Amino acid sequence: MKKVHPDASSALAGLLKDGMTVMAGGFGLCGIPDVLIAAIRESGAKDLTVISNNAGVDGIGLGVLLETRQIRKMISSYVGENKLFAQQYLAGELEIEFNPQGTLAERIRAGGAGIPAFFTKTGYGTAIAEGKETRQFNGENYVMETGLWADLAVIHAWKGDTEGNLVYRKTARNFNPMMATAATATVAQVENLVQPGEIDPDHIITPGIFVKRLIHTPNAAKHIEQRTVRKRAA
Amino acid sequence: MKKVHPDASSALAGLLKDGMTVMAGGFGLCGIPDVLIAAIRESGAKDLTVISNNAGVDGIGLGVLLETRQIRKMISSYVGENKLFAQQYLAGELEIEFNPQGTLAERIRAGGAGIPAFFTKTGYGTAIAEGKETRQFNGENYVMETGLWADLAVIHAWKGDTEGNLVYRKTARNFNPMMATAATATVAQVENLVQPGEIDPDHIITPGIFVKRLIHTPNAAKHIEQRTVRKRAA
Amino acid sequence: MAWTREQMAQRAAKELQDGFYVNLGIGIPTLVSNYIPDGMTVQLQSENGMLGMGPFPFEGEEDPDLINAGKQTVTELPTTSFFSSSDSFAMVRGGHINLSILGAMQVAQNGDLANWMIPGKMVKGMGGAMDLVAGVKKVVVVMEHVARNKDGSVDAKLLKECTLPLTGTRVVDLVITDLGVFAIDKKGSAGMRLIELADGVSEDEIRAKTEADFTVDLGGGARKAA
Amino acid sequence: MAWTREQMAQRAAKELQDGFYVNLGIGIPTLVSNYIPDGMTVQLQSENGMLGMGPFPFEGEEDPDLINAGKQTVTELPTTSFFSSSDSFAMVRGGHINLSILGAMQVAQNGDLANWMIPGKMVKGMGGAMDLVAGVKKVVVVMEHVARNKDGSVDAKLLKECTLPLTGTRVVDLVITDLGVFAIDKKGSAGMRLIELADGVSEDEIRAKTEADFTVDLGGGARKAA
Repeated sequence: MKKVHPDASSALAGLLKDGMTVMAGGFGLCGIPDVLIAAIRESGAKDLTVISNNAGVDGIGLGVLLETRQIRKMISSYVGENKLFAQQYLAGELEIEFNPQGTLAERIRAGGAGIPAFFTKTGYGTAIAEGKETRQFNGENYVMETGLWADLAVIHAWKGDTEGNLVYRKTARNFNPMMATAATATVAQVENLVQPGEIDPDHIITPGIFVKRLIHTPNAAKHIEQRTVRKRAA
Repeated sequence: MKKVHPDASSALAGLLKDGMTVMAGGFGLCGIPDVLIAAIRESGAKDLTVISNNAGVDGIGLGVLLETRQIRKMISSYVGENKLFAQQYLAGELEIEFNPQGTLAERIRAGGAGIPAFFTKTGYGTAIAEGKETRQFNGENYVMETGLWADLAVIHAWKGDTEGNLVYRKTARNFNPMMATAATATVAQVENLVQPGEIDPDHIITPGIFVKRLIHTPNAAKHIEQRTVRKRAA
Repeated sequence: MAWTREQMAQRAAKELQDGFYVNLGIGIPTLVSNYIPDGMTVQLQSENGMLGMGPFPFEGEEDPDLINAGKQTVTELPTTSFFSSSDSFAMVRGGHINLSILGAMQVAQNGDLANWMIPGKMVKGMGGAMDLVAGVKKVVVVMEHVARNKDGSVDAKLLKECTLPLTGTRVVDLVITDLGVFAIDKKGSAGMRLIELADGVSEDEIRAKTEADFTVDLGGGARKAA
Repeated sequence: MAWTREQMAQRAAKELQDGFYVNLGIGIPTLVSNYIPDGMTVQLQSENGMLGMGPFPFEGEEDPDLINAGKQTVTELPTTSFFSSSDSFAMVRGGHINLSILGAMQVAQNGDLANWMIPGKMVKGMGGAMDLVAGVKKVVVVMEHVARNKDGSVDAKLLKECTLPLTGTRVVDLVITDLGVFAIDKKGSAGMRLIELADGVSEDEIRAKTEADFTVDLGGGARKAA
């Protein structure tokens, strides 16, 4: 079973179709699978439902799929940084389902863990709970939320071996590990490709079982949304 | 906030009382917090409900709390290796609540994650589901299981820093990380005690927030339940 | 004289305790990290997957893989750990974070909070706010006492009931504004109490700018107001 | 001539496919790892928190921190990863494991499985068995065709309905006994089919030792039996 593919198009071959549901890792522009997203753009697959915490910014990340109007619906927690998103949404061309960030993360984790539904306090008594079952446990109110599953997950990792074992770097981990577990096929882009045994098995965050294919993207661009610095003491 | 204590008795001081619920990490005799268990024995705390995958073997692990009849009830998935357990159970001195191993693991994870209940396929249509709510999702049958929380969790880790950040070694990880998250107070015994910054922050499995106190146990005995070997080629 | 943003942050810092794990929202709450008392150890959580958040990096040392929940570049500390979003919100939802300090559009006298959307305006999303207010043990709001509209009029933000869509119900424990400090009995029926006045601010001024019912308990016994 | 334990394990190994992730129970299922065809890559999962399980260690190289779900000392491979029990069963319950091979006391013609307790005897617990049969995509049972009692009598183990407490309902896809192989339509209504006979075993012998209803489909068309 050869999991490593030479490029993003090859890694996504046969996995894309119109109307499918795609999970895309990343938080803001940190740890996003931009090379794989670019290949989805090239494929022209449309009417996509995309599950991702954010929608990228104009021209970067999922922003490039908004430009080509390939996304029909987003399931996200925050989409504030994308002007094109606002335009398309206000024009009725784009649907959005907001999930609280922790609920979104847990719904994805639940989907991957074979849990069809769970209860959470988050959002009780708010618009998010409308139409959802609520219930008391020990006198506290909870909302029932359901697991999420996608046809495809595209994720970004710091290092991966040819078996698909992955590790992440700093806050670029975010949604990537859960998404890897919650899709019929998971494709990873890794900054560093190594041989099995080169990653300490105690350090592996995503075991290879969750990764169907991977590509080596040593030169993928990284973007900073809010460059904040402090002055050096004189 | 000094988390490191000189010994197990000091680390457990003020945290033990009769009738309390204690989670104890480990699978079989692998990764068990035996030094902390010995201190619970010394304390004499009784009528304990103990949540642990197994019950140790005679004289090792939780077995030492059976000898002193400090355990009133076990919540476990498998207790086959302990003769004293069988004796006390058949004499009606000990209560047992069996949970499927994965359900037990997830109930603990849920307790620590603020999830009061979740649905699982495991055990549907079996004695485990009796008296529990069942429900269909997408035509499949599921059982509702509830989160678990303990007054105290005692766990074992390979390495910890003084902030309480922990890493585990090989299959000695098992139930320890979830239990760390699901108790009012978590006390860890670590084989190696280091300073903050000595563990790569990408490798930490249990962040310090979950660990109230820890002790350094460099010489804790390790036991093998089933010593299986293969022959070297001649 | 009302409190400045810095003074509000200083007041919020009094809610910190040694050994606390704290989540700070963007805006004034972020400033609180400048007022952690010497000798006190406080670890900051960033809900995108980091515990033990350090200050902004020196120029030239920004790392695109190291950001906070506001997408700002930050640094790590010796105590830092990284984890996934699901592990991060398990930490939040499970009640492991001691204190959340965040901004608000409206707070009701029963502890209801609104800070994520204004009907008719483009909705950006709630991010992690609903999870934080539902899960964190103690929730402190830091905000201007009133909202100033473009036409110069002002709207009360401390209300009998929130008029904006809620972020959480009965979630706020303490409100720090530029005019004073209010404690809220979010789980019980004792409602809201004015417990401190900013320097030079009178009860009358606060009463005039507050729609919510509140009692007054400025170090002495409680008195009924509004 | 019925199959030996080794032959049953060999037959079970035919269910492996390249790239499969597999969980093997104790007993005969463990032997299956000896018959993974050359050139085929199969990773073994151990539900106590390990993927990529290697063989038993050489004497003197046993590591107390490295055991399988049967508490036996094992070794790691270059492909190995370690994880917690909750992550391990998320993998199991989430349907990520391709194949589970395990033993049984009884199997019913609808796929019900009993393998964890005998009323009146000391109950040891189900361990991970209920999770494995509920979560893994394909479940293969390897067992003796009948149970031999101490008094020399035999009891059928392939039944119309299990009489022992269940481990799972409608979970078994394939049963390999010392006498033959049965496929079960666990989600549908087609019941159980005899699809292979062990060398020298007759349909009549199997019929005599099987309480369950089954059809016969030995490479040709299906025939009704029992």
